[in-house]
Amino acid sequence: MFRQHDRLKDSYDVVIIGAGGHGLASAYYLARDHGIRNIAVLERGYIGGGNTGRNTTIIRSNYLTPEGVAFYDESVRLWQDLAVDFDLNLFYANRGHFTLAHTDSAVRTMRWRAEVNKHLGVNSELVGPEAVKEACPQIDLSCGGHAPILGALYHAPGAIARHDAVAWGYGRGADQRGVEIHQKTEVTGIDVQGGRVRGVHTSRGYISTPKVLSAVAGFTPRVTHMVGLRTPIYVHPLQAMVTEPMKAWLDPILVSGSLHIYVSQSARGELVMGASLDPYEVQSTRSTLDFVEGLSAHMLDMFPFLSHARVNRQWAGMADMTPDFAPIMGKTPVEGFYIDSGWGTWGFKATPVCGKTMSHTVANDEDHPLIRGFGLSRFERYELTGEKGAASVGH
Amino acid sequence: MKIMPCPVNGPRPVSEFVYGGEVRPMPEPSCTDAEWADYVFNRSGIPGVKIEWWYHIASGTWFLAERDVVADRVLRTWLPGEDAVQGGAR
Amino acid sequence: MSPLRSSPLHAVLTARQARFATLLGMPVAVQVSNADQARAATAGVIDVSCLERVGLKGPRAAEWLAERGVPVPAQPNQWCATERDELVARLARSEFLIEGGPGGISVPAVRAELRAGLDGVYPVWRQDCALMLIGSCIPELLVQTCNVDFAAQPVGEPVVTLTQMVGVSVTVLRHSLSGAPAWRVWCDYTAGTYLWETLVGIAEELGGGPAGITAAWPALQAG
Amino acid sequence: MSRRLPRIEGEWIDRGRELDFSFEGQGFRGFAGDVPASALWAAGVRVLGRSFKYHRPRGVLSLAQHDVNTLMQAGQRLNLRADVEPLEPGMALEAVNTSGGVARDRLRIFDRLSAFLPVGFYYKAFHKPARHAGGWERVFRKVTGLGRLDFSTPHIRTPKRYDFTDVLVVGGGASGLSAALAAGQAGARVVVVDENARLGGSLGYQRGGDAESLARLRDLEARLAALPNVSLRPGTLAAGWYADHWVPLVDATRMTKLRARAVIVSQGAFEQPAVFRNNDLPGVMLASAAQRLMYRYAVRPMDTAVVLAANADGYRAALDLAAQGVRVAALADLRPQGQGGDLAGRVTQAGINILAGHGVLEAVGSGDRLSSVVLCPVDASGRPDASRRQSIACDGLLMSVGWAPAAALLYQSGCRMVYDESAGQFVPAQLAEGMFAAGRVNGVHALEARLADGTRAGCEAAAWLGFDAPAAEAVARTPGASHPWPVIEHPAGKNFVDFDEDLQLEDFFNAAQEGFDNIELLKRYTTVGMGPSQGKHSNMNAIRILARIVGRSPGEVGTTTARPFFHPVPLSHLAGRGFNPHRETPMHARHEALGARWMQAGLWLRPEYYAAGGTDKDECVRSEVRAVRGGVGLIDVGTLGKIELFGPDAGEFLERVYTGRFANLKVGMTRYAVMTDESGVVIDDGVVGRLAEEHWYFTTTTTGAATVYRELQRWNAQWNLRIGIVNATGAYGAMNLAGPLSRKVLSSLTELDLSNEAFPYLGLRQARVAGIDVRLMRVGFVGELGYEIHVAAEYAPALWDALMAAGLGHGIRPFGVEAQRVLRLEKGHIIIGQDTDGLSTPDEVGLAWAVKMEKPFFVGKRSLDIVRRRGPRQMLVGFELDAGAAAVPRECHLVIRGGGIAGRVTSIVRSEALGRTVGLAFVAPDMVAEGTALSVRAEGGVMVAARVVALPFYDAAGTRQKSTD
Repeated sequence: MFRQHDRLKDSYDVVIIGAGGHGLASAYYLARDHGIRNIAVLERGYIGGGNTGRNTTIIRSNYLTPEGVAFYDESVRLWQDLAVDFDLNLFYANRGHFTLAHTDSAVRTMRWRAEVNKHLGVNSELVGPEAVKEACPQIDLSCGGHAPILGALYHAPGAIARHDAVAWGYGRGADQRGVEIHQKTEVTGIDVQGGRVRGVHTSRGYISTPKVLSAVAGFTPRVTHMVGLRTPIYVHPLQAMVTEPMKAWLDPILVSGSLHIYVSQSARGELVMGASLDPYEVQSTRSTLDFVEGLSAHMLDMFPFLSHARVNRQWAGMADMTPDFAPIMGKTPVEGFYIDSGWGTWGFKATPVCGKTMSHTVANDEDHPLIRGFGLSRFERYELTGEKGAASVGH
Repeated sequence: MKIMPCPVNGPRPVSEFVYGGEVRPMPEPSCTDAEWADYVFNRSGIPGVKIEWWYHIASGTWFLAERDVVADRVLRTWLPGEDAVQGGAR
Repeated sequence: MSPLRSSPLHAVLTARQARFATLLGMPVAVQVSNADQARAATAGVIDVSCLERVGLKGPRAAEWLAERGVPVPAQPNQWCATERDELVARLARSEFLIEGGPGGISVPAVRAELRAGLDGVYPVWRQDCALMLIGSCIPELLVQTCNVDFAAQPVGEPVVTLTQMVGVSVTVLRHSLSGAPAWRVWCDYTAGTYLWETLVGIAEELGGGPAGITAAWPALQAG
Repeated sequence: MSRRLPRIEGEWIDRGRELDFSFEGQGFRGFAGDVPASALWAAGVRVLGRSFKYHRPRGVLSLAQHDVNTLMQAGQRLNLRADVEPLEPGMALEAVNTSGGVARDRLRIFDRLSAFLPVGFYYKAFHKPARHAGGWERVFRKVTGLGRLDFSTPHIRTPKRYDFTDVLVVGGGASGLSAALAAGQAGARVVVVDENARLGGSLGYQRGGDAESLARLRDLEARLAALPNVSLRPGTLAAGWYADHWVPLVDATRMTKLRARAVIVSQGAFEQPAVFRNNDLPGVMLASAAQRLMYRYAVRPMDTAVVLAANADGYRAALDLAAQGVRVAALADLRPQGQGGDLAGRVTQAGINILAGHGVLEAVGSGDRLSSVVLCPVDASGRPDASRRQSIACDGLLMSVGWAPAAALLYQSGCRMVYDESAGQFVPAQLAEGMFAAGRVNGVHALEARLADGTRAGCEAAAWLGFDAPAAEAVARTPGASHPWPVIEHPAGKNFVDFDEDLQLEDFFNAAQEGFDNIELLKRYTTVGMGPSQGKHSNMNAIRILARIVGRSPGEVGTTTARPFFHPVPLSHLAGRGFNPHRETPMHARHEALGARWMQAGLWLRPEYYAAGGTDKDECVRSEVRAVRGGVGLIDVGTLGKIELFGPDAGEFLERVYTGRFANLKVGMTRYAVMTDESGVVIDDGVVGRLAEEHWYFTTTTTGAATVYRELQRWNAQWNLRIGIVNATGAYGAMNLAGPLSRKVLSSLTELDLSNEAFPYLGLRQARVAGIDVRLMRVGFVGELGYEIHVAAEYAPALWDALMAAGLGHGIRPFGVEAQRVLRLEKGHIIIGQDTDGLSTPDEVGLAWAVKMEKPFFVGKRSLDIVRRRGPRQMLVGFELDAGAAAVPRECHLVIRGGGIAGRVTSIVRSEALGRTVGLAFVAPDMVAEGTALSVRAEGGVMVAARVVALPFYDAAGTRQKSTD
């Protein structure tokens, strides 16, 4: 599926830091759509070993702001064709996505999202509890009596996919087009002279290159630090857990902001579950027991019959968060240095469109129209995106 | 669960505390807009040892902690303007 | 005229058909059921919110109390008793809670003089849900509700603990009541019913339950 | 016929207590102390389950908590581990992964198809064209998944417990017990846990045909019993390790969260299967599994056995078989030289034929069970010589080729492991602080050595904690305990590496060819070790195989990370009782009695409205509104944040934290206050009152209370102003007596002069009402004459009663949050969080008047400087629907202009008092002019016409709240 390269070349047209979904997708589209093939993708670990392989694989586009919706909607469209593109089954499974509202203020927020979505042609509806019950007859709508479900934002296109396969697919596609993927190759510094990128120092030597794309999620601050950029990004762990396999019963993807739950059932029959961010900064992927305890308690509020189901495994990823819950993408004050970051807890679903837009941005040294609202400079200009407007849990 | 050594209440599970973020000295209001925006929005996201605000809920105590955010290891804690107590609860 | 003070637990204790009598201007559950004594022997949860309290804080609070002849615990998070057996608890560093017994509270100087406008001394209006926990199974109740190793606190050491219990901020201390250990728990008035219902639920599993105040002070039988 | 052995010393079963149970509908009998697998094996049942992918028959493999192929359904309990869960009377067991029963599982067909289902096949299949992918998934989901949920299963609430100790010993075998003894004797508080029903580990079943090890166990137990500071907890799983030695201990009834000061990991090792053709046939099992069958459950594992050995343990197992009357047809030893020495001598004396340098070419079955094995010579590199094969009839095959350390907790604590070539396993190289390891995890396998290693670890842990313990020197590892290549290739395959996931040797070669040639990628692509047993019997062989493929050593290939849990844990244990804290105002019972319908506001329950006999919600709300507009109403506003502020610098403090001026506020007056964060965004509002020169009292929003109080404390931790801040939110009850008749009601209860002159609008007074000390504020939130009354919580119910009684003659009505929303909206008052969003500045929501930029400083001022130059993003305006509007929009319906989104409705109400529908909306900055036409898209896309109008809608002159009546 991938070639191995025993040595790095002295120079590349583009160096991409991070062989996760975003980095590999960017490499893939650079090679496929922009004819740039002399590319090195540098990965300190292994392909898809970061958040790509740690997320809960939810795909949706029911965001709040026009720029957000347009962006994710393009992503959802791209997803549909990937399997054919890659000749690989990504287990893309359209399940439908409910964001549950347990308070009337949450209902208002869901209506807001639904209205913005519909206006922009995205299939979202504010639905009542009965619609949730219909899609998931087993649910306890009162959630144990202390968080009754008053309604939900229903997003029919909501889907899940096999996360590793996405990285492999893009990796193989890029590899076939001549892109070099170098695993176990850590970037130790970025050579910036006169405000422009000259090259990259790695654990395997120096590479000269005019363009560097950073697509490293939780490691973004380490990389921006190498070029002397300060950003609003802060890193908190996001944890997840999975049960033993059980026979299929849960079709839709359910998200509850109040109960801090998002859950779907994988094709293998495991319940894949996540909650909200950890409450404080940790730049490692350690797990905590509090997370499992809290999430389990809330799961039983919603699904009391899971009492005997067993949690098999838990893990964590490092989420690169921003103050307005929107990514930071595009060009930077450092010439030739581009970032695709701030993806926090929702980067997986944007993998294809990030590849598309970032490859355009890198190839033409000009921000793609879809990402203009996401530039780093928006903070200095006090022009934060409206996703902050109503920040409910959105995975 | 992680243990946080509160300078007043002693070692306690971290669930008794609220994280207050890294300490950021406020620039003079006479600073440039860019400097102010940098203060308001930007963070030092780089890993390593940081000085942070922490708050013990039950006693309403704000204090400072020096913590390695990679190992999630508290090195010392102290009240603003006072001496540190050693962390790393055994 | 009916008493003006009301315990945060008045409704839940009424629902238990408790027998009330007025104490310190508040209807107090003197007896909850015939099982009070048995419950108090295993895991009794007693409402003592009626006890009178004075609270104060500030950088000069300690010395201000001392100047008025009130014994002051030397260290933060310690407590001591006045000669009239009133509790003086030092909450964290510079906040104090003084609580009288069933006979009321004295510390007259403090009550008379505590007001706004003092230098470095600020009144704290106390309105607590106050519980007394007694019985042989209370240590088990505590390990099911609070992540603090109370068993490791040496008996007789006047420790005050500010912590969380089943998700509520509480002040906990252990003293002795006619020779037996008694745990005291204070929480916000408005969190009282939740804390009480949760603790009582667990106490009942352990063979105890809610008990009237006479289980703590039989002398109050008269009511 | 039963295959029970005569009573064996140390057996776990209680022959006095027989249990009836069923498996797949057929009745069986076992003993208390049995596990389902042992009882069924004793009854001659060999097929206990079907495998995950190919639905091959599977029987006993480990009897050590990773026989995932024999997961069973027992009523509501799913994925029950038949190899370890205690057998219970009346259990109705079924294999989880069959279609039509374990015996004739229709999905057996997958086994024949297996050639077409190579590893990763599902990535390559069924996705063209793309739209079929989803369809394929539905098919796939039908055949995946193990146990079945019973949706009538109740929410089981198990109590959780906290516990504390000096030393936690995980694993109560030879090394663990001797470690506990050493640490305990040094004076440490010790807790010993072991996941098995009884302590002792392999001391109980790896007997090597004699009574020595059992005697050691009894001796250890006796000496531990004499130590009151040591707590022994069998049947308890240490499910994981978390920061600062926080370890969840899971037993049948609950989870105990133990805080240890030091942890000793002595969990031993998992015996590893050999990889050869048909190594999964029922009857092929790990040597330790056969030993467990015999010594725990007194079950004869087989009549005739062949032993495949590559270490001394295999020879002891052979002796155990012989001692229990099992005929051992042969012992094949993968090692060219064999074992040799005394042990080999004893085996030969037992009449067992030892074939050194031999391995199993394949196991042969008939009727879903082992019938013979084919042995052949293997050379040093593991290559078989099939030409010299010999077949031996047998119904059992023991595999004893090596071990993998049970090091999960060590990994989770950050321990670095290295591969020890001589021991043939990974061993700890760098232990985390306070972590200690003993026994097989250290590569120490010989009995005496394990005991010594345990003593060493116990002493070291105790000494590390400051107890006085003798120093003990390190113990040597056991060479050759694990064979480097327990793998024999076969052209026909079916040589399984991962039994959970049905992964065969060839799958690994295929994966490597695809480029998945590092262990993490290999794991993800093949899913090795991702099944319920978490790779306990497969990861080590996977590493050995990958190492050989890429020509490196297992050490260079490295291991994958071991995440919690060690074994799966039920959600009910993790969830515990499920505490859900909530708060009630002092009037809660009053509201209940008055028929309140509750709504949640953060932790609070608040009356949304009061249900009055028969009428619907809207009518109830309307009549509550009418009461306030036309008479008098009473609302509980006790959930508001309430803060008392003392000290000479209090005024200065308020100037800094709120946008307005307060230092100049007169005693006895109040003022509306807005709070912004450092970016200039509105985060809270309230009313600030001055009770005395140095005594202030102010309110915050209900949801903001805790945060505001906390942040105010933080600011002063930096400013060190001479102030005292007291959070009085819970200490004060509060209610708003509002309406034209409110003065009449109040005057009947107080001496206070309530005239406008003596107590003007926005005034603040301390007085006695109904004999109770209160604080009175004249506020106008609902736009009528009104008094917000704050009172000590314990007096609040009495005050409420007094007001309701006094109001009786005036038709007083309690009113809820919903009515208040209507009233305040008619008055044009905003609600922070509803009429603002996470980016709203005061200018954008009509609060510019409350911002005093001339102040030298306030939180957010510098940002507002910048933002004001930038200009607003949107503006909040009042609007009213045109007469005859097609529909009534709801909150958050969008304002549309030129096909684009120009804003949204934040609040809207059909106002009886005004006779029209009015509301607040965010609109583009150029749409604020009065009379500007708005077009709102309502439910179903209906466009509704509205106009921007001035605020407030109701009583613009504000005469009502200043009324003199």
